[in-house]
Amino acid sequence: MNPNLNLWLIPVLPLAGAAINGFLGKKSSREGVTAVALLFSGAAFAMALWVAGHFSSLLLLPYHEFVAHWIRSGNFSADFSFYLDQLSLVMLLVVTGVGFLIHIYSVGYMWDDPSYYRFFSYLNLFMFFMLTLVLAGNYLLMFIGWEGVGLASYLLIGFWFTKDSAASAGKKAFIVNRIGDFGFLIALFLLIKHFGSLNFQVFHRVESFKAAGNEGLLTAIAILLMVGAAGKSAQIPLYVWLPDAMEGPTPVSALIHAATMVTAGVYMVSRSHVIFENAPTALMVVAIIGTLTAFFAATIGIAQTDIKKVLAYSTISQLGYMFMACGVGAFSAGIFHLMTHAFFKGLLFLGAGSVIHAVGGEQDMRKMGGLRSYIPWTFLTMSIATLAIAGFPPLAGFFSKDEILWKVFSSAHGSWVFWLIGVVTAFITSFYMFRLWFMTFFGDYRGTQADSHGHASHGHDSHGHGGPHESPMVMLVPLAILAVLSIVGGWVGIGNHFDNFLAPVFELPLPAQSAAESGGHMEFYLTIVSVGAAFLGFYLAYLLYHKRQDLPQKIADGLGGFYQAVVHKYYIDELYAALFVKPLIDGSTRILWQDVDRKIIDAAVNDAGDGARQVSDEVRHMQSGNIRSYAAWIAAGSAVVIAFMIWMGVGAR
Amino acid sequence: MHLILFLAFGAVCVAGAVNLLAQRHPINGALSLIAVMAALAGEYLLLGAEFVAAVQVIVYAGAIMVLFVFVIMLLNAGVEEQTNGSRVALLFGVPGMLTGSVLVAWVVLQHSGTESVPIGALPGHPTDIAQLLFHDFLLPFEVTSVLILIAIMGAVVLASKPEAAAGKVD
Amino acid sequence: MVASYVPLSYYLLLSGFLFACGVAGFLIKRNIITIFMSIELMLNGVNLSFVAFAAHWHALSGQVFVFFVMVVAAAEAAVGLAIIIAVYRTRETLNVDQVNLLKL
Amino acid sequence: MTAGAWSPYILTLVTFAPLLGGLLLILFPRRDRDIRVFALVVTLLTFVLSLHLPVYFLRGQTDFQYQVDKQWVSTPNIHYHMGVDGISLWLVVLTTFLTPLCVLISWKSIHGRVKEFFILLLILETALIGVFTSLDLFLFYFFWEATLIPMALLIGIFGHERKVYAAVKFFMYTMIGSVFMLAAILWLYAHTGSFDFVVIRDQIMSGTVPKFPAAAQWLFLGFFLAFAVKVPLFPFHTWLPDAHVEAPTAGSVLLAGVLLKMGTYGLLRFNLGLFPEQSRQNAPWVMTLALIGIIYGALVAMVQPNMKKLIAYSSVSHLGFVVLGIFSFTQAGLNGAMFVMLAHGISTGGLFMLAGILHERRHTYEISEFGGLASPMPVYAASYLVIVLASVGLPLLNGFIGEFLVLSGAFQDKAVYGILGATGIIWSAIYLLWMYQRVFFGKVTHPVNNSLSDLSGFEKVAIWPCAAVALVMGVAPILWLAAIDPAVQAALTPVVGVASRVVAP
Amino acid sequence: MIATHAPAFSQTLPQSADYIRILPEIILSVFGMIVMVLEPLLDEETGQRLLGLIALVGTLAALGATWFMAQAPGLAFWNMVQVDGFSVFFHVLIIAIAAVVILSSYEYMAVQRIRAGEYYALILFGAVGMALMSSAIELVLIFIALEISSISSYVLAGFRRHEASSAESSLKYFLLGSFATAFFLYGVALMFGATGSTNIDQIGRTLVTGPIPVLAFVAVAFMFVGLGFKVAAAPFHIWTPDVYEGAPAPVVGFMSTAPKAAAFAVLLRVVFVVNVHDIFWVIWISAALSMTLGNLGALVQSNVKRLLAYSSIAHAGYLLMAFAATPALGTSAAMFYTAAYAAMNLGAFAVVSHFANSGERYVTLEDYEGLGRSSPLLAATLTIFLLSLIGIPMTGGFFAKFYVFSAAVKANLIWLTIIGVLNSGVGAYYYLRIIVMMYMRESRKEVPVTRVPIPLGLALAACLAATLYLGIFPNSVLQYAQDSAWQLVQPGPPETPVSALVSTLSEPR
Repeated sequence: MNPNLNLWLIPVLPLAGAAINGFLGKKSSREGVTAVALLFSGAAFAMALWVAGHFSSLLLLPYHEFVAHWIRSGNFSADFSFYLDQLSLVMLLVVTGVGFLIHIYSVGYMWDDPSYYRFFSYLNLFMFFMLTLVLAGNYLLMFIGWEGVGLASYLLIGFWFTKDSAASAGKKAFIVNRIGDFGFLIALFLLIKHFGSLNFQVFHRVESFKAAGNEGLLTAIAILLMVGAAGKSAQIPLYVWLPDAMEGPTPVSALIHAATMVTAGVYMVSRSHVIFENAPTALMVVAIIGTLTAFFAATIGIAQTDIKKVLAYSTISQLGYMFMACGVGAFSAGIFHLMTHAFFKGLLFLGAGSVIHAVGGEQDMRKMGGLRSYIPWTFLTMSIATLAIAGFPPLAGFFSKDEILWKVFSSAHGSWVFWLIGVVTAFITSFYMFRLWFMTFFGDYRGTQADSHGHASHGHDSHGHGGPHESPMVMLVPLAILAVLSIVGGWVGIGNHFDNFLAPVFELPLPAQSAAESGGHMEFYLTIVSVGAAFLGFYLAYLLYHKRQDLPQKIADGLGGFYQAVVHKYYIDELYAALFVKPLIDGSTRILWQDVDRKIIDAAVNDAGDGARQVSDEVRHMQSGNIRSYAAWIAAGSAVVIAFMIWMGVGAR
Repeated sequence: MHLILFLAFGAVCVAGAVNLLAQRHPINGALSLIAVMAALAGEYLLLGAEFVAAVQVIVYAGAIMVLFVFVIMLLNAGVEEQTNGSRVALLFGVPGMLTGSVLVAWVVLQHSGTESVPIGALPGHPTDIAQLLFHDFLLPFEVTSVLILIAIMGAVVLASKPEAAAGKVD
Repeated sequence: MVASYVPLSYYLLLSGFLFACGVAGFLIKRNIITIFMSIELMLNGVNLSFVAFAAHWHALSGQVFVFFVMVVAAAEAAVGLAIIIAVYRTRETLNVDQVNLLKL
Repeated sequence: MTAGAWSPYILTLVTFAPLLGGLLLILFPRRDRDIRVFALVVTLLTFVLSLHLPVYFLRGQTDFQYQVDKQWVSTPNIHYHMGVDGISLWLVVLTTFLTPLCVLISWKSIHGRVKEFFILLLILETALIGVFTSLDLFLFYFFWEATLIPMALLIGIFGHERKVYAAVKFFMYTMIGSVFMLAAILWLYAHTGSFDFVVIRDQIMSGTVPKFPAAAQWLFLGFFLAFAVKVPLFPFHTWLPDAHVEAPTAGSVLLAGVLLKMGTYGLLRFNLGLFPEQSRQNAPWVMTLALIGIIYGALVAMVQPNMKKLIAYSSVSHLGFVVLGIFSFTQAGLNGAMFVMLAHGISTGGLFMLAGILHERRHTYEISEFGGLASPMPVYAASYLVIVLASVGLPLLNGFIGEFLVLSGAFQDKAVYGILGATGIIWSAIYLLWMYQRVFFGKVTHPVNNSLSDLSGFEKVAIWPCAAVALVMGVAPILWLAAIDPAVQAALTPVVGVASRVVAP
Repeated sequence: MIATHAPAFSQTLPQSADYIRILPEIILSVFGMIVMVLEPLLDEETGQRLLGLIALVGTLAALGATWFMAQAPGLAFWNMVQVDGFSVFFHVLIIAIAAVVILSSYEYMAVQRIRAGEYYALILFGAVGMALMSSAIELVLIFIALEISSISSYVLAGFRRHEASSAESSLKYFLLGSFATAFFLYGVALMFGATGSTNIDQIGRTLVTGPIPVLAFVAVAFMFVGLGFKVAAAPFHIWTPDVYEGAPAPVVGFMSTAPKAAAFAVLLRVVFVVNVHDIFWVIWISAALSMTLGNLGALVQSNVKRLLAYSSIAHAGYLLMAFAATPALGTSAAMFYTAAYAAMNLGAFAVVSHFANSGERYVTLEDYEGLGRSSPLLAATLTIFLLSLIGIPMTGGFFAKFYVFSAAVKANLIWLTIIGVLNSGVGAYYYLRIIVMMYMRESRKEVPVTRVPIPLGLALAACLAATLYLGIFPNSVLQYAQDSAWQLVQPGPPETPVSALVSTLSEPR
């Protein structure tokens, strides 16, 4: 029998931290808050490591841990039960590890913020929900984490709530996620209706269910799940919230909107891989969505000038890669990229944060430049991350992206179209990443101190100080660690170690050597192509943003309308506003509230009352006050009565 | 023979009643009403109710109508002016009255049987009546005293001059 | 001989006619006293049918009823006339159409 | 078991303790403080007493418990028959839980006529408890009507600008709605010779009621109309916003927290219990109305400029969930409906208290009057957020459990119901978070708001229990469901029984 | 086909039992005379008190007497009166009403400067008539008693005769009243013609055997007109508002309860003993009309007395529903209703008369604004009466309505019941308006609030007690009503025709 791992502690520890900081943080000192926050998130990380250590000793996988009853209704039940297998272990390590690092980083980044304690309480809260999501033993518990991380991101995006844009962004994130959750919920209802349970054990029954001719239902379930995933992982059409989410403090962007939360969708899809595998149509949908998102977001990334927005769109695009992988049934590849992405994208954000920190809250890349001399460490780490994401070997990004592209090309569900788009995207990715790199660190500094003061005013985490300067150690250490991970993180993929590790989860046949042999050369050529794409991107960026800095403007003018469209993210936000938001609000106000509620229903009620009064007035006029008329009423009435009675009497005999 | 008498008295009744409606001056109305009562007394005689007939003449025509005439004199009520305060009276009341009476008449003709009433069929001897009045109907008879008491009191209360009442409380 | 007897229904018709006249008087006359008199007319009509029925049923109680009706009529007359006087005192008129303070 | 000794009396005690308190209060001198304290003591005592019910309640047992059945009037055969099952049990506790909070929340806000206020409040509490505990139809109607007057007076005397209009509207709406129920009850009595719910139900089940099939549909409608007005279901809801906006805080809390539940409770207990077949037949349009209520209420709430109106319309939406769940005739649906009732009682009650607190400080409910309040009153904002999230239906808070169960139940009944209903979770997020943003986020727009004081001690004591309970209900719904589930199952059996007959072709 | 009395002269004299069976009436009339005689001997102030006291004692003595009366059930004075539970019930009710009215008139007398002697005497004598109505089974006696009660009410209505309105109301009441009486009388005549008897029992027996002559139908119609007028049932209700508005407030309290109760008693006997069941439809329509017209008329009234007048019409309608029901149930329900209605309506009018102040100046709704503040106790009392009139639980009005409705439903009068419940819903509005005025509005006008004198307080307390008692422990009264109703209709005439008749329409469709 399995040893008891007390998995429940892992999420609960950060919760405790959140509670302590939330209730007592206001009183206690910054140091105290820091201690609590780091202690509990660190403890979670340590525990995760310990679990990983004991993982091999687990006799039967997946490992179940029942904690307590939660909902019992009739024969339906959902409990607080945890579930551990290779997949959740990977996620567990990523979340706790990166999370812990970012906690450390935040200590430095948020030190001067007035509501320091609130930030860490939220951050711990997020950890709690995220870990619940990862370790959940059934969909409903997963849904708790699912919505919970949404809440946390709502709180953290709106952390500087005095800034309207931040507040709105938080709200937007929550609501868009809710739309995704709507799909998720419906999927759950379908599962309940047809499987009677939400525990992951239902997967065992999927095949038989499909055999019973219910593939259509499975497809529906899968697509609905995908809707949920699309909301959480910012895929088309629900990606709009993520760029806005950059209103939050940069560590938040790093943790939630790059490393962990946004990948929840990928995790969920992989978790439900059984369903997807049995619903090819759904798989196709996933693949298409992923591919499109990857390409689409990347194109937008080209034209962004806000450093964080660029990263945001790149995140969306990278998530697209992951779904692409899932869509072709290469879940392990998706997870692999998820992990590496967590490293380098986290690093990128933290680096960007460091940059912003350095230039006093400035986020516009056009006001940066030449920073490599001011902030060498940041520059170094950022460069590693950029190389990694651009897919230069032998960095992490190279392995995972290459894996995906290969799988996309080779797997049964894949096709060369996906691959092509993937490669183009890779090229674009490397282009805009190096664009960012050049604009930020090369050339000469275009920012001014006045700006930094100016920006200090709008509630940003800025402190008016002279000149760009390197961040404190506490921020650099996480950068360094992540940089290392961004380099070596991909090596686990060499020789399919990662695949094999996850194989039992995804029930893949261990990749037969024969397949490797046959595909060997092909894989090699493809790799060359993708790497070439990366180099091409680098060169183009070098050309446009370092060598001939006047060109971009020309090209932009040349492209004209299209360029504007790209700059304005294809006007998607405006489109949604025009299509959904405005009609909804106006319709509700004018038609529903003013017309239906006031003019129809309420009016009807009041009219009924007035009508009664009208009649009443008529009735009163019977009361003319004239005796003879009264007598007349009596006479007439009696006549009627008599007539009736006579009729009755005659009838009676 | 009786029929003729009946018709004669009846004619007087009808005439009197119609006249009551027709006359504009209360006095004339009162007089025609007296005529009606007298004629009715005759009808009672035909029905063999001598005692009733007598009382009819003495009490009704004699006492009550005198009271009426007296009041008319007292308030020297003149010819009534033709105001029309009520359309309802004409729109509903009169038609209602007519239909009602027609229906009743019809019922009477149809369903009350036409067996005729012989004269003196019911000798209303005062003794029999007294037997009824003071034995069987003793209680109502006694109770009428209360009725009359009330009537007197009411008359006193209502007809006495308001000043009197006012002066009394002052 | 029988033929010369008067059918009961004749009496009833007569009484009904008187009653109807009373009602009509109440409806069309304006003078309060006259209206009151038409009520008396109605009572007379009733009396006639009482007596007629008494004869028809050979039941004296019908006649006795007539006496009570007369008593009541007298009492009503007393009170009624007193009321009329009171009204006349306050309103200086005997026209019903002008006695309509209370309405609606 | 020690409960045995108490059991026959406990319900009577719980029901009439507040009334007794109210009567004693009449004798009190007009020293406001003493009156407040006394009222608080009484309501707390009632609450403690009522806790006896769940503590000694035998879980998993379907029939009524703590029953007391004495003849009250011999002819017509009216009984003082009280008892609770898993359905009414929690509603009673909800009532007794909310009333002390109402006393606290009114501590400062009620100045004039304090005595009358608390007397009315206590009488109201008795009437409310009575509605849930009485098993005799007559007794039920008796309490049902009895809730009307104190509530109308609370609104009309202690309300705001258009209080009279609101009070009269509330009164007439409910009055006219409930008279039809009276007619239906009378018919039942005339043909069964009893007012006892259990007796009548059994007679109907055994089909021994003369002329029943012909009349059933009308009886169903008679009951339904009364309850639909109270719930309020879509076309009958317009009294609610007015009543809420004008009512004093405590009034709104009890109105939203408990009075509305009278309607849904009635639907569940009587329409389902007595007319399962008709319930089946009428379910489609009833559920349609419920769905309209959910979406319509939410959309209208979204655009309300007035905080209390917004919450009021949100109640319309939430109660729509309840009706949807009830008429889905599924275990999950009914459990969910019950749970939403309780959850809505807590969270919306809390919301109204919070709105009232704001009104005390600024004497307005207009959302545009606020903005950026999170800075001057952080604790208030935090508490508000918790309640809002509970009401939005965030997992681990009470709102979610109920709505999830309801929707899954509705979905099992007919997918489209579940799907349309599920949009409700999006709407609620939209209107509540939007309102929250406009009130608390951004910069302080009106300088006067800078000086607003944060929650006072009393207010904390009033609000935090709500938040705490919301959390507990979300984490450990099992505590409630354990009692609800069997009762619901019992309530469902007849409906399921007729299901085969009705939906066969 | 033999007259009521034996043709042979029987010389028997009334037995003592006979006298006991009318003991209350005797006592009342005796006290009435005492009051009358004393009145001139006393000066104003002592007169007010003493006479009132004597009258009160008289009523209480009469109340005691009813107990003896109840001990000796049976016929008296050669089938003139019948003492049974039914008549005892109404005796108690009527005499109690008289007592309360006397109590609540105490203050009024002084304020309105009304000569107390005749006033109290008239109330006592009127009570005699009404009491007799309830026990008489001989149409002659009924007629006389009816006249006694009517005439006394005419006079009482005109008591504030220096007020034009009072005189007018008196005149209207008188003229229309005697008009209606004539109809009733004609009905009696026709009934006599149809059956050859004026004794209700005998008539009933005659009609049960053999086909019912059409004349009897006509007779019932005419009698219904007369009685319908007395109970203010539509379409013969139309005098009510004017008369009530003009008459002195306490008198209205009296008129709207006692004579009505008596008239209803007669109607009950006529309808259920002389069981011409086809009257059913007339009553059905009349009931529906009364409720609707009454409630609608009241909606927009601004004068409280007039408003209550309309409400009394509506209540007559509710009451008539009971008549449309089956005898046993209907009778008991109607009896209970009269009692409850008496309690609450008397109370309401007592408050109104106290609040009206001298010259009845304050009788409009506006005058009631803020009463809840200025005199909370009075307002609370009035509120309870109004709630009872609405039919809110814990009050007599609730059970009264309830029994009537349930009786109707039992008789399968579904539609009538629905009309009834709807009306009671709508009717709530105008009572509520008064409550709203008292509690939810601030007084704009200066209305003097005089403290409630003890007698009035007693009266109010009595009404309040009765209202609440009937609302919480209706059992005893209802039980009694049912027993006596049972006696009354035993051996009940076959009810099948009625049920058959109604079941045809009342199938829910």
